Amino acid sequence: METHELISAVQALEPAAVPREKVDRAAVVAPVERFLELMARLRDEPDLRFDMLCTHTAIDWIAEARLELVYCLYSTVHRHYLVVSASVPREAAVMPSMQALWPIAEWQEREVYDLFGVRYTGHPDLRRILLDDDWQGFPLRKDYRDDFMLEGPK
Amino acid sequence: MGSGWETTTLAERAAEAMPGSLLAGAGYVLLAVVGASLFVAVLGMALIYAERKVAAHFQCRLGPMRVGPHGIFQTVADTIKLLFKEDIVPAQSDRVLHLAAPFFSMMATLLALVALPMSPIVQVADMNIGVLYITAVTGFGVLGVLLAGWSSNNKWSLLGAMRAGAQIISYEVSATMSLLVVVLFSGSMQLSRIVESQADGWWIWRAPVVGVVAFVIFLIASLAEISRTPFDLPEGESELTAGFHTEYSGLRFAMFFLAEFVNMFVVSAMATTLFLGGWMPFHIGGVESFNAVMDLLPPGAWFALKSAAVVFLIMWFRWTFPRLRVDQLMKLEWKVLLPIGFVNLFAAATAVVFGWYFFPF
Amino acid sequence: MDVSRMNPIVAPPLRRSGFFADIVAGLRSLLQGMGITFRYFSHPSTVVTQQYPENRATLKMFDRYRMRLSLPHDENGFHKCTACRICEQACPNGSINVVSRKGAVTGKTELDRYIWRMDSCTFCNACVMACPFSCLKMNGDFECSVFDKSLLVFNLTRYAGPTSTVLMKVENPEERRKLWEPRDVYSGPLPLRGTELPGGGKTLGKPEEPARSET
Amino acid sequence: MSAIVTTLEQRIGRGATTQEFFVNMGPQHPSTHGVLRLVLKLEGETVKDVIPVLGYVHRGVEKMGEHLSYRQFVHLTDRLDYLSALANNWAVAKAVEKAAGIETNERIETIRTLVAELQRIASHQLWWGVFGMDLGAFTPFLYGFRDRERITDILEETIGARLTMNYIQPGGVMFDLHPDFQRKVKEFIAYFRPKLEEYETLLSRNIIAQERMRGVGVLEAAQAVALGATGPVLRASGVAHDLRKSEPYGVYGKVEFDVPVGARGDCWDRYWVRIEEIRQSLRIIEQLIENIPEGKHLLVKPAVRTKVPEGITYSQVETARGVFGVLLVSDGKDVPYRIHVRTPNFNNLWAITRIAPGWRVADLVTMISSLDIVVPDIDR
Repeated sequence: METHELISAVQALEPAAVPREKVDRAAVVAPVERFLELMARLRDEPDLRFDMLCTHTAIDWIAEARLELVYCLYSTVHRHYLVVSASVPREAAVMPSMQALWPIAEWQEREVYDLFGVRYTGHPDLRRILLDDDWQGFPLRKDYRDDFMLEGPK
Repeated sequence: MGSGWETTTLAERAAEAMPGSLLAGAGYVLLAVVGASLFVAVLGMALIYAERKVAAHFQCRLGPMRVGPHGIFQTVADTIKLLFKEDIVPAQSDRVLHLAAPFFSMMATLLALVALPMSPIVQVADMNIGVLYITAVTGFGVLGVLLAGWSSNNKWSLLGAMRAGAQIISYEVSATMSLLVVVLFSGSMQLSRIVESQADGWWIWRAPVVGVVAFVIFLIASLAEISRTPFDLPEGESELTAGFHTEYSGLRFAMFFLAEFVNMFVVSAMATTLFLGGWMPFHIGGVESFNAVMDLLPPGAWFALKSAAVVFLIMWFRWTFPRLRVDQLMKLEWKVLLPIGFVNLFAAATAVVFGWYFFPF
Repeated sequence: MDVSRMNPIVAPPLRRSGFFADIVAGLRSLLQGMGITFRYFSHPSTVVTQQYPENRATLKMFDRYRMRLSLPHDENGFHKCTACRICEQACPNGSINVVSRKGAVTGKTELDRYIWRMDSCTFCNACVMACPFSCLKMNGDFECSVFDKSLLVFNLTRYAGPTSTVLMKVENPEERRKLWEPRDVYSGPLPLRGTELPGGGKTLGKPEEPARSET
Repeated sequence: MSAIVTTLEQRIGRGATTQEFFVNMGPQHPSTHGVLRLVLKLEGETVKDVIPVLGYVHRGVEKMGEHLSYRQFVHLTDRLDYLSALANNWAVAKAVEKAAGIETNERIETIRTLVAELQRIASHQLWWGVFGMDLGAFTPFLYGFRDRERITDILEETIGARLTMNYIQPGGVMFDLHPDFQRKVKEFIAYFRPKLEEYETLLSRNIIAQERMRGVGVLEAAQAVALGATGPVLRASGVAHDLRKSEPYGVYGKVEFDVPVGARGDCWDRYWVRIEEIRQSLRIIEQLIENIPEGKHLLVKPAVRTKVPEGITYSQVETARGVFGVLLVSDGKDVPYRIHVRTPNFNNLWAITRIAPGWRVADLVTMISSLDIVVPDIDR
């Protein structure tokens, strides 16, 4: 499916979804409230069939005090991509877990939790995955500092 | 038989000398003890060196090249290193058993060496139940492995030990089954008489077909008994790190290592004795001129050559084959080797009854 | 995109045929494998091992091999570095430190010390690529192991002063000499633990290379 | 205390019972291919559960990337999946080129394809050797390395490094091909084809190896997709998903090759797919090596810090282990605002938690090896 077709297909499922600008492939921003339902339908809708969660990560837009959670979906049936994103506030980053839809989300979400501090509701085992269990802070947040960090090059 | 070989053993000579002079008797015993220890140490080092070199050349490498010309003193250096290394006993281990386990393994190996006829005159003790004895004492080695695995208080070691226990006990059956074929044909359990019975041809080919089958089964089963690849599950490096001897270091590790390699020799020597004519030169019944040429090499050299060939075969297996899985190992034993072994034994018995073998006398 | 354009070829199944057929086929497969290993065993010419310290005379790295950063000095002993710091900025992990100074005579910026930390270098070649004057080079001197990490900090310059282009414009050797000032091979930052350099700071067989600084 | 004793007695009275126990496989274990830790729940030898514990070589590549220019970031990807460093470089280069609109020429793309395919072969050779070793045969390990050395030498001559190449740059490749490259690659292909047959005889046709692989660790297609597995692991499950075909980059669109897929998704299929991929890579190289187009090898000045316009770019390549993706978020500066790498091994690893239960420890080793894990790629 072409980019605009995909976007309109998603908007048919979720009217509140708006296309995300400046992404090199079909991308939408969806509201957090009905996110899980949207994702479930994206996975199961016969025209869409996004059966693979390619990657999931977050972007810390510190200036706007929000974390943008990015889900890159892929369909091995129709061979198309879709980037779905949702924004959660930085200080209260809570997101429904996609673990029931794509098992891989369990670990991808653990990684995002580990590095960004997003809390996933309904996640069976939300622990740190890459860092030590007693690590303080969430390193990929832009305001993260610790004693060992060097200044970036000018 | 009428081969004309005179066989004497050290035990016999000691017994002969004993009434005459106690000192001479004791001398023979001392000779046996010192000789055996030296023999085991040198043999172990030679085998380890050989293994490393053979492995290297199978793998397009050179192997040890640094210590001495072509690295021949490498194993000596390694042995010295192992002797001086700290002997670590894990804190939570069963200390006494942990310390004792390597000796059990070593003991089994040494006891097996006692009965091997290496030449008409080099044999420590020639028992009339030699075959049975060897089977018994090699089975004893599993005790050391089990104790080592249990006493280390390490789960990997325990897994290795349990594998070893199951494996060695299972494969005893097949090994014995194939030994019995030779016992049937030669009509004796005494190792020297088994060797003498092969004056006209080795049992591997003189016993038609059943000899070869028995030899193959014996080789496979013995490989499993001494835990060599493809049956090295008890220590399967990629699975159990080092299996039962994970927690061993220094001298005690060296003893396991030595026992493993000398076991390989014991198996080769047994295969040689039973199937390949032992120290008997290569004879073809009735062709006297050919036999005379073969007799030029002394019997001891024949034994060494044949054993070395089998050792090489075992190494060759090790550096070619992957490892079996536990259940496949058991399947191979109980579903393949054992039925074939039974049928083979039955066929051998039939052959003996009807005299169906080459060069009957 | 339809699947047929992928030209998928499907894995052949592993079949079992029967008790005896499997045993025979299995033994055959084992013997074939043994044949392969034996071929190598019986052909010592297939050995690929290189006896390293013995073959040092013949062992040559490829020209592009990236190991030690060097600042080649020309036949007059002059380098071309203008201390522009582009390499310093190109370095992803801060392994390069270009210390510049105002020339005592010329009054322009010139290179004082070129400090390269091999201990943090990832040999990514970015500095060599970035250098607009092509005055850096990675060479194949791979024998760099030392017992002390602090010995892995090198000073690549043999003198402080202007580039070779500037120096060669000056015709009088006496005048030239006034423009540069030799840098002791040990004049880099002070050693972390006061380690002495073994062998006078020279690495194996490369006397023309700038010696390591005593950091 | 007495309660425990009595229950034990009762158990013994009822007959032998078994007890599940936990054992740590790793971080130092010969078969975890690095510092990966698997907590195993075992019942005897049977694996009940596998819990991977990661992070022993976590280096924070993504955080580092936020402080490095795009060109500088490339060299960090060498250190993720070090066996397909070139493909990883390519993924970053591709992302930056796409985002910044840098055009490349035919020669650059051909060189990239060639070296990436060479490295795919090298990676599979190494995998083959290690797989053999994990099955207990040590010799394949050395044969694999011996033949891999040839490729490493070819690449070293052109690139100057053996493992962490940092060769493919945004806007081109670091060096032009070495004059000897074509000749040596042809020599290598002539050398390696018979060797591949030896590989087959030594391991693929070996009855013990076949028995160890047959039906072990079946990963079904739907499960593999849902677990985000890619590369040979996914293809062995029967899903013909290969980026080189489905969205051709480089010059993959112009060469002929087949995509090997498995029928059942067991270890044998994963094994076979990789062996067949070596053949297909050789085919690709053979088609390309004869006429490499002329042109410049680097179109962007190396000292320039490329500025990427604002936006998100996701680009991915097919490495030897699967899909390596780079999610590049730019705010218009010369350093990324956020750079995320989607590594194939991180996503492939979790298949082990689904396929291992019920099999034995020895099979677990086979399965890990058949997933072809590179730990730094998991931990980033």
